[in-house]
Amino acid sequence: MTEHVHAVHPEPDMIQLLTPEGQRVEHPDYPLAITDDEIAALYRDLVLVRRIDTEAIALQRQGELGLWASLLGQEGAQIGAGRALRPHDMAFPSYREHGVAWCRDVDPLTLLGLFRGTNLGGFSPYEHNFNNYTIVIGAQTLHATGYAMGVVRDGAVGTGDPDRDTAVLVFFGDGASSQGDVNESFVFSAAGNLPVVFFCQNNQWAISEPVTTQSRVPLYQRASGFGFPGVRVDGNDVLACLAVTRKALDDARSAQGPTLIEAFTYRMNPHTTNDDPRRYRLASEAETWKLKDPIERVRAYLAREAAISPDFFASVEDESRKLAEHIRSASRVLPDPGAADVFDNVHVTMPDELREQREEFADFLSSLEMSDAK
Amino acid sequence: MTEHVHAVHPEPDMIQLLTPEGQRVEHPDYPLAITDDEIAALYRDLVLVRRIDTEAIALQRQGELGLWASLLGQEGAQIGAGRALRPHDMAFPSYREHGVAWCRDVDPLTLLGLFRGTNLGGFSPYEHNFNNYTIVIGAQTLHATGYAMGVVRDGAVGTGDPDRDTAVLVFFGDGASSQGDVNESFVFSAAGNLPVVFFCQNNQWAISEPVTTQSRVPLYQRASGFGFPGVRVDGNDVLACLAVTRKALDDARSAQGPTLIEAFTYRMNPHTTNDDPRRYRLASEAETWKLKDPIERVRAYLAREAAISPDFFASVEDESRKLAEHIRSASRVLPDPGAADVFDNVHVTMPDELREQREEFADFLSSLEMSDAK
Amino acid sequence: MTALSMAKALNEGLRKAMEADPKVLLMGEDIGKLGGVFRVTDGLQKDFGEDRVIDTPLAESGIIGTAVGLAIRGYRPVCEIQFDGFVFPGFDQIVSQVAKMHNRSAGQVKMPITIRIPYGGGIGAVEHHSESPEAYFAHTAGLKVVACADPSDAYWMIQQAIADDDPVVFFEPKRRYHAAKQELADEPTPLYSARVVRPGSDLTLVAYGSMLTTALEAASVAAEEGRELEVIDLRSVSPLDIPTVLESVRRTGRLVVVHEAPGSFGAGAEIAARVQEQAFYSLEAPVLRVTAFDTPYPPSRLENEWLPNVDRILDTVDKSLEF
Amino acid sequence: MTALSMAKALNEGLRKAMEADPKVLLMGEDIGKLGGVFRVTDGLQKDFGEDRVIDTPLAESGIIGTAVGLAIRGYRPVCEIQFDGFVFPGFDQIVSQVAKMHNRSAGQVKMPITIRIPYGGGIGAVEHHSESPEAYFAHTAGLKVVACADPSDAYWMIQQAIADDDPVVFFEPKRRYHAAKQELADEPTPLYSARVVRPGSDLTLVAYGSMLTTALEAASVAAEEGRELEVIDLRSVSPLDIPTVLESVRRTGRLVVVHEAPGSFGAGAEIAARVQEQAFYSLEAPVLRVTAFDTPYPPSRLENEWLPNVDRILDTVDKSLEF
Ligand SMILES: Cc1ncc(C[n+]2csc(CCOP(=O)(O)OP(=O)(O)O)c2C)c(N)n1
Ligand SMILES: Cc1ncc(C[n+]2csc(CCOP(=O)(O)OP(=O)(O)O)c2C)c(N)n1
Ligand SMILES: [Mg+2]
Ligand SMILES: [Mg+2]
Repeated sequence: MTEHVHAVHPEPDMIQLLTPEGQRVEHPDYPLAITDDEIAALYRDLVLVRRIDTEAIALQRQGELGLWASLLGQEGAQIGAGRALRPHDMAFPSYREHGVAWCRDVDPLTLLGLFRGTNLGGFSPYEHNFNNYTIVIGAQTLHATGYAMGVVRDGAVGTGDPDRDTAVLVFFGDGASSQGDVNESFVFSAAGNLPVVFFCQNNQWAISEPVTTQSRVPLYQRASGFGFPGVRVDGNDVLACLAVTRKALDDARSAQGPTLIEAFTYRMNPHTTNDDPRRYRLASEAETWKLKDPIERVRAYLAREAAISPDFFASVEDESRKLAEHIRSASRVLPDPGAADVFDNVHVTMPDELREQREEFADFLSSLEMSDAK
Repeated sequence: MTEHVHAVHPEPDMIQLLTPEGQRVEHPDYPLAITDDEIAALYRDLVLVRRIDTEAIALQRQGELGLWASLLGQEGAQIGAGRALRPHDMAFPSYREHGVAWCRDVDPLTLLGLFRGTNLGGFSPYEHNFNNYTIVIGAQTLHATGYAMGVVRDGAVGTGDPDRDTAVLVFFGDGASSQGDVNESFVFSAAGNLPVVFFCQNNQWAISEPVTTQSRVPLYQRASGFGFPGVRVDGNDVLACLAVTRKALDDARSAQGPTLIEAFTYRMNPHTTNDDPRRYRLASEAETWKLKDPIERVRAYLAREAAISPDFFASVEDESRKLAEHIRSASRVLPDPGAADVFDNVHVTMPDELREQREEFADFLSSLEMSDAK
Repeated sequence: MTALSMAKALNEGLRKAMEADPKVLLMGEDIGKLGGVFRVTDGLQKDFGEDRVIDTPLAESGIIGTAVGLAIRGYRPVCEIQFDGFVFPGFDQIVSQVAKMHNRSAGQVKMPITIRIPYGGGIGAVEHHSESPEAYFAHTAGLKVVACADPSDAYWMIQQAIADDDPVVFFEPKRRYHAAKQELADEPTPLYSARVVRPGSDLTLVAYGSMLTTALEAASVAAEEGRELEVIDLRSVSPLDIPTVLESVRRTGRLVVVHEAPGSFGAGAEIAARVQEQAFYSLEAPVLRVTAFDTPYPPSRLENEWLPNVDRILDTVDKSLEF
Repeated sequence: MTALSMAKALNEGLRKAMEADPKVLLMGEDIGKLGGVFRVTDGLQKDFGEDRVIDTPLAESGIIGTAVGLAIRGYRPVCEIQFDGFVFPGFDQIVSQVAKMHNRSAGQVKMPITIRIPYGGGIGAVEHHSESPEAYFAHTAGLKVVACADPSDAYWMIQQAIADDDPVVFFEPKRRYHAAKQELADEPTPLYSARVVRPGSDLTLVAYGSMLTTALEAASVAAEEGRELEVIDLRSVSPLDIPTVLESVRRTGRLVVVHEAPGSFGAGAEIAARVQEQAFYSLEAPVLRVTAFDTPYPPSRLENEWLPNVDRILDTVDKSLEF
């Protein structure tokens, strides 16, 4: 495989292992032993999560979802990071990490409830070691940090036992880097030398604000001032994201402490389906980034240089279509919430006064049903 | 004067211009043109603010103050920084900057009200361009940053006019460096290239927590990750603090943006008069730091190498005694607050409902006076 | 004069305030080119420049904290909090600095800061985008808290809030931003006064912000059934214009308070407490409240049922009248 | 058994909780070697180690936010906020995460977090060290809010709060930390129940936390003048044990609520609102409140006058009785 590797490297401070043209490049610090079959599996991930995204946007247009936060353009970052996790590692997403959810085996439909307005997340973080989405910008970085404190107290770092040593991976955006919470999580993680990896998807925009509104220096540099390493990776290069995240997670598990990864990528779509980016950015910007598409480069590599079965692309396409159908049909029958969903999980032990309100609300809901039935 | 300057430099990353033994050293980046008379004036400042501190502690012991936060050991940092300010610069203290207040010509008695419990600060920040003390850790760093935004909007930076260009200097501690607000102020200041200088007195302790609880790397390094320079200065060296702060303020005024200064010093006294440091640190630590006393080195320099009048030390001593007497007698007659002080400044325009409460309270106070009079 | 939506009326009000005083600045997330996620600041950066309409870094404590510094320097910052649920990272600066600085400095420093919060639900949003946090601010001495309910009032109230030398937390009912348009009144009502919006004799209905429309709807339905409800738009949650409420209650003998926030420890409690104290013998029934339940804001598919609505208001009105 | 101060009783309660469950952790500023500025955690780091008694960096949002993560990992963090006024930098994590995570996850994640807040005034402190912010938390769905009033209750309540799978904001009246000592009761009272501390027939006096002692003092004085006040220790501010209050009010016909926090939009308002609703015909006078005024906490030289005190309680009791 080494004959495919070229030594070109466009941006000196950005780790890249696969060029936009689909050429493997090597980086001394991030050797990546990966087979073509494994690359093909990543390709499948990339295509399928993009399809989930496409379907969700369509569902939103049809009024089936209230909102959707698209990951278009960020598939490489998310699949690279997500596939670097081991099952017992824990991941904390913000609200756009549908690709990471995919890598954690979270059913895409599970994600839709929040956007459809039938629940607020509603799943168990323990089932797939993937926390519920967090909407308050940056808050989850502290949760990840605290979780990592727990990991340390459980004696689950630095033992050398791969089934025991545990890392925590937390996602946030370029905008989030300005929040106090994110910086406090850097403080706590550095001071405690915690097994947490901060994965910042710098998609160049926080809604309408370019990253320059947040920082005048590359975001990965933030870490050094807190006393831990930061690295910028080509966020559209799934291989580089995989290699860089894997190393950071390894470091975390072996008690080397935190790492900040800045995945340099681009939000190709509006911030959410509510947004109108024509107000604040030029379409030409997206055109430029399209040339760096995270999927195209893997396809180019596979098509040109890998020994994969001839019907591979067609079979992924087929799988993608089936996934889309599944999402379309199943999402429409997502159960609407009832009184129980509103009251039963406010507390573990429901106070009497709330129980009375619950009854009142249930009565009201059934009175509506009765008048509907009339 | 250059014959006094030696090239020894104990800690490579810490700016020092006067050794603990009282020897001038030179630093290529921080040349300091200063006369012996000016150094003598700094000596006077140092002695007098230490005396204010001593008196305040005594007043607290006598029950005249509820509390006092001692600056002992930090005089060099505060006088150096304070004397670097120009009159129209603005300073934002936390709660320990009695030395900076002194440099701003704030009457020491003005500071006592807060600690005596007769007011909450109670002075005008405009009179001496020195804000009221801020007790919530780190909050004032954002105020300074916002003030600097205003300075920029007033066109008062980078004009080259020394009477117009304005810098902002804000004080905080090593513990404060962990607060979200402080890091957000770094974000805003860097992104806006604001004329603000962050002066962190790293006195090694945040109450009982050593600075290692907050950070595993030197605090001055924090700045670089936000995109502006950080520098560590010997905080017990008034000359170095003066030179380094002067340069940073000059940079700010000439639109070069923010600087973080870490003044490496030591809190010689308990955190406040309420604190008991025997619980958490060894007395020997203070003994070591005593050898680096900020006043002794200036006295040694002046006594050994400067041409000052023979009765200089005695006259400072005399002035110091008079200041102490003034504080002692005047503090006891600080006016107690009345109903007006509680209600009249809650709002600029008092709502009717509050006016009624004010009357009720005034009646209650006078009923007490009446029963006292009985 | 043409009729304006509430969003447009606020936009015009902000424009007027900026024209009237060069010290007025707007600051917040996405308020520049985007014009805010609700377009309330649409076009203002273009017209007043980036120095006066500031897209800040994404940090609410930073927004409020720098506004405090700007106020000390003599500016009048108007901070936009993008959604109600995102005011909390800035809560410390609001409660401990904005509310207290004037008092701390013995009146020497003014804090003419307006904090605009698009609040409340009913727009099908996700978590943290539909909160009604007014009671937290009303319970904080040093702050004034108001809510506009219609475009004309929004236009005037935002100007009055900005002109006030005291800090004002300004709640904008986001679900009314693009609802009914209205012509602007020629004159403002005093900012801290309640106003009788619909006279009636059988019962007093007090509401503010988003709930005023709902209360008026309920009153219309009740009128069809022969019950005349007097509807009061509270406008200011703190200070409370209790005299206006009392005057009405002394006539009607009955009071129902409506708000979107959960009921317990909400603004309705204070109104009930004061009215029962000051009009004890006038009340023919206890003061009743129609509020959201004491739960986090629900998934949006249930919000219309969870929020106070005409049905629940009418039920409660019946309860009061039948007491 | 020897009598303990409240600080020592809390210390013993924390020790018991840590012994009972290895997942219980303490975290906060200066709680290790120093034992907290009030010595409530004295000796615990020595006995349980630095991994279980954690001196955190100086950042309250960080303390609460990492506690959330620890709870997700299965721990039971007990966070100490050094002083009431410093809870606000952590307010967002409390209101948007601690209070909502269980609900967000449809009950899959528990948040057994206890947030200890030494609160209230009367100790001659400087600004931000004497606040009573309980109403903010009581108005937040998903949180439980309690306050202890005497050493024995403190000992038991802190253990009950830590054992509760729900998040509890635990208010400790700091001015009672080193006041009267008391022997520990053998059994706890249920955590969310109010308790009649002094029976009486003429009027019901409800208080909690620091004000219980003051209310009892007032009741003693009143007794000398022949008025029998029934004193109820509320204990839990949210949920409210209104049944116990109602039972009393139905007997006495009069209610006065006392708390340290400013009155407007405070906890007393909710109690008044519920009682007038649920005991309308039992009340012979309006529910009255004795609270601090609607101002920031004053300079400490005036705190004793500004805070509710025996004189003001008795004045209000008179007002109620004479109504
Ligand atoms: C505390 C807070 N403030 C504001 C918002 C509103 N908001 C939602 S997403 C967003 C921009 C986030 O940008 P970034 O962190 O770069 O993430 P991205 O959306 O680009 O993935 C904002 C301001 C929020 N969710 N939370
Ligand atoms: C937000 C907040 N949390 C906690 C405190 C209590 N407190 C007062 S001073 C202090 C330590 C501050 O340490 P540092 O920043 O190093 O300043 P120093 O006191 O050493 O000058 C703490 C925790 C506070 N004032 N504000
Ligand atoms: Mg982004
Ligand atoms: Mg310190």
